[in-house]
Amino acid sequence: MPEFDAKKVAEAHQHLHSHLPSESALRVKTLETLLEQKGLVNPATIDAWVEAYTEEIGPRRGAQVVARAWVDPAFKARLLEDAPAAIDEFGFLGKATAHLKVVENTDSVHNLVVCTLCSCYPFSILGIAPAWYKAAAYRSRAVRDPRGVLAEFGVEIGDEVEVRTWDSTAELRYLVLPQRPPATEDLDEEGLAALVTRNSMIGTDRDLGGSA
Amino acid sequence: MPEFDAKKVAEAHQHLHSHLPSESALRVKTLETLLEQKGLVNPATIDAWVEAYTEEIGPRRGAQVVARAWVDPAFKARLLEDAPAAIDEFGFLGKATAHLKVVENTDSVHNLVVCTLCSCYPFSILGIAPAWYKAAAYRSRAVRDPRGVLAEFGVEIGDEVEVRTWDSTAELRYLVLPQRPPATEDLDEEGLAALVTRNSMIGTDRDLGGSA
Amino acid sequence: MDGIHDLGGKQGYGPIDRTGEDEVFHEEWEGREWGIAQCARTPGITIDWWRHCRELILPEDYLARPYFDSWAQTDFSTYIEAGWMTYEEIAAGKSLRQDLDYGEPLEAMNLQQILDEDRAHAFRFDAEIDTPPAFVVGQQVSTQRHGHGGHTRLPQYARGRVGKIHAHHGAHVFPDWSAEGREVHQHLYSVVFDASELWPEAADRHDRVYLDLWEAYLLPVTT
Amino acid sequence: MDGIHDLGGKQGYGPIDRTGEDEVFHEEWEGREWGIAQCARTPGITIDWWRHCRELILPEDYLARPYFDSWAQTDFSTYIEAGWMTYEEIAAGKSLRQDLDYGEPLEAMNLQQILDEDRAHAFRFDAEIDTPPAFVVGQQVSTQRHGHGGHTRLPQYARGRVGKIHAHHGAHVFPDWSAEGREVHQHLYSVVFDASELWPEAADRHDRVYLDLWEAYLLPVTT
Repeated sequence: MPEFDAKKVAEAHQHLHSHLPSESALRVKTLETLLEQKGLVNPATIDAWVEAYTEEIGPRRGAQVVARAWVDPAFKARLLEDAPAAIDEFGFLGKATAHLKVVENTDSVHNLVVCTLCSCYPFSILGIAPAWYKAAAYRSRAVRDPRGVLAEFGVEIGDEVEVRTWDSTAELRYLVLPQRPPATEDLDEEGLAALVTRNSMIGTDRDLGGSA
Repeated sequence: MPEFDAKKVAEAHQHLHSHLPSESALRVKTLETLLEQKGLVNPATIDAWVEAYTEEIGPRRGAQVVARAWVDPAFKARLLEDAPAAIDEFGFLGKATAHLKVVENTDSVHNLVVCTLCSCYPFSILGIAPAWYKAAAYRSRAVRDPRGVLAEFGVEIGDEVEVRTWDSTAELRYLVLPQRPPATEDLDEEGLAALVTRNSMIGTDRDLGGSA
Repeated sequence: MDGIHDLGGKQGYGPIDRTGEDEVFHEEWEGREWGIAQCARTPGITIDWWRHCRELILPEDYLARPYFDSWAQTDFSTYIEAGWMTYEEIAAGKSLRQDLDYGEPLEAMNLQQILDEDRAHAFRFDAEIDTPPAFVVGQQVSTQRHGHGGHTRLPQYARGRVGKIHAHHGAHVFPDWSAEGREVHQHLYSVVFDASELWPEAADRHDRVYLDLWEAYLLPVTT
Repeated sequence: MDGIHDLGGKQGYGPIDRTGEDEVFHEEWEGREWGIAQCARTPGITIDWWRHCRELILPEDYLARPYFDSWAQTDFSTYIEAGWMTYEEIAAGKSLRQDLDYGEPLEAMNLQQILDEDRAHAFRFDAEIDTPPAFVVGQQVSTQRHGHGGHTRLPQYARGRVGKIHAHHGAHVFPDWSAEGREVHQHLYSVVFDASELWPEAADRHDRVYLDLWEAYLLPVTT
């Protein structure tokens, strides 16, 4: 059994820094090979996880939830009150969403989600996080310079709008509910879902292109 | 004239990260070549600076000062009162020593010098700083874990001894005055200077080997 | 720990690189590592211990190597720490001992099984505890000035600062201890801070930052 | 700035590597860079601006590359910023323009001249000012909680902490402004902090940390 010995782990990192091949692909290949030989992993199951998160589980799930909230006030109320139960109506409850919270954009509030300490993300509803979400530039700046970050994503936020950054420091995960774009009265739920971008549910996108 | 434009400098670092050769020797060669072609540096003068800091200016200077302080109480008093003037008695005043302060080890106090923010060092009296002094491990730990640092240097500090770490955050530079080892009564100033290690004047050495 | 991972508010990391942001995995090995992290048998570790092991990666590796590489590095370190792998095996690229029994052979799972499994990963970290919460919504609190020397979820930028309780989330597993193997539930709150409380350049900005903080990170403000 | 250079108290950097500690320069290029920094003509920069330019190096480069490499990188950035070098010239490895006049050709200096020159580098950074010092030796002070967003010499680990004035050193050039081109003298003090005030694990250690801090970094403690 592990003893949770941090000193031993720090030494392992130092050792591996010098003694593992520098190429990531080779390192991961070594890891998988060892795990398979020891009976600790079944490669076919890895295949299936990759397939699940490439084909099935991704931001289209979140987009469906957002579109439903736009057209169904009762669902929106449930979503804001108890997001895990609400997304479970779609069967989307899963990895890292048992403590999901939905935060709503309004004319006067814009929400932005980050994990400054690692890379927490609501997997079962948004899939794999984009690389920038997990990178130092975004993690360092989203709490300190959210307006600068948003500007880099092409989002200009007026002074009258309050920016709220949610730093995922516990097991709570945050999903931004973007505003329904104007002039979308004639779109059905599916049509609305198609307007919802992954970034709008993280908060690095704001005005969804419904009016075009 | 420069405008001290930090944004432009940050962009330069990003650009050079990708567009300069990764080998340090090549980079410095490029720098020297450009400077020489533009008339901004004379390579022979670089040679002379390297010679000065390899052959003439180094920790033997500091050791002479320490030995003098051990044998001459009046000099020691001047050194502790006004170190730049005192080292100037040897002609050692120079680069980064105009605001030198000397801090004295005693039976109950041990001093350790670091620069956590960059790599400040009293050049004209100790020469070029050792690589570890300028590295992240020493800079990060000397203020937080001085006893752990000292243990790695083979220096065990009793609980009764207070460790004082001096972080060189301004243009003041610090030189540790180590204790004169026991049983060195029959050594002259030159013999005593030979006992003084560079590390003892930074504070990563304490008990100088005089009794052997 | 005040490690390289504690990035909130740190400066100098430059613009955000959005290259390949619409690809799920940029290279095949990334998907393999992701999958390994989902389904490999592990030596009884907690999420907080795994996070701490990732925090302990050498800072230059943490910054310079690709994201999923840090997961592989973390996995290696946890298996080494537990004695399930050795440096010799990693260097050789193959298992050199068969004397440890990790249980029944693992059956291959198919896509539908994985979708069910993902559902089963909806772990809850909260529980009922007897202790009542020390703070109420709307109350002013200040954060501890010191972080825990090991794993902690009180980032440097939010230490020694005054905020307000925005919400109470019940009692959740306290990460500082969970990373040491002790599972103890403690009241968890969302705490909201004015940006101007956190950053020198935010004096005239009306933005706010919300963090989820455990009771042990918080102190009452006496006015 | 809260940059990668602000290393005091940061954790995870591992043991101290003393390789080659008795060599002055480990490789020839290190000596060349050292020499360049001593004698090359520079575009009217201050030591604080140069330090700030070094702080702005990408964090992964700052940590992973050899020490004197960071000096070369800093030099390049200052010459680029001043318009004395271009990216094209650096890529080409040669000067591509001769229209700028940097003054008389530089004569070669010999060893004795360098020893005299080193003596001439004993720069003083203090001056008499009219304002009397705000603090006296022995007085309790607390440090500002925020650092300057640009260059500053108040490290993160000593912000928002209570210490005591150990010594007054007169008025020295204030680095936060010097790095922006403004030379203003301000009272400078050595301030001593109990280790337990700075570090969670130092509660029962009687060690102390001394920092040299300018008056703008300090606040009186009202008891």
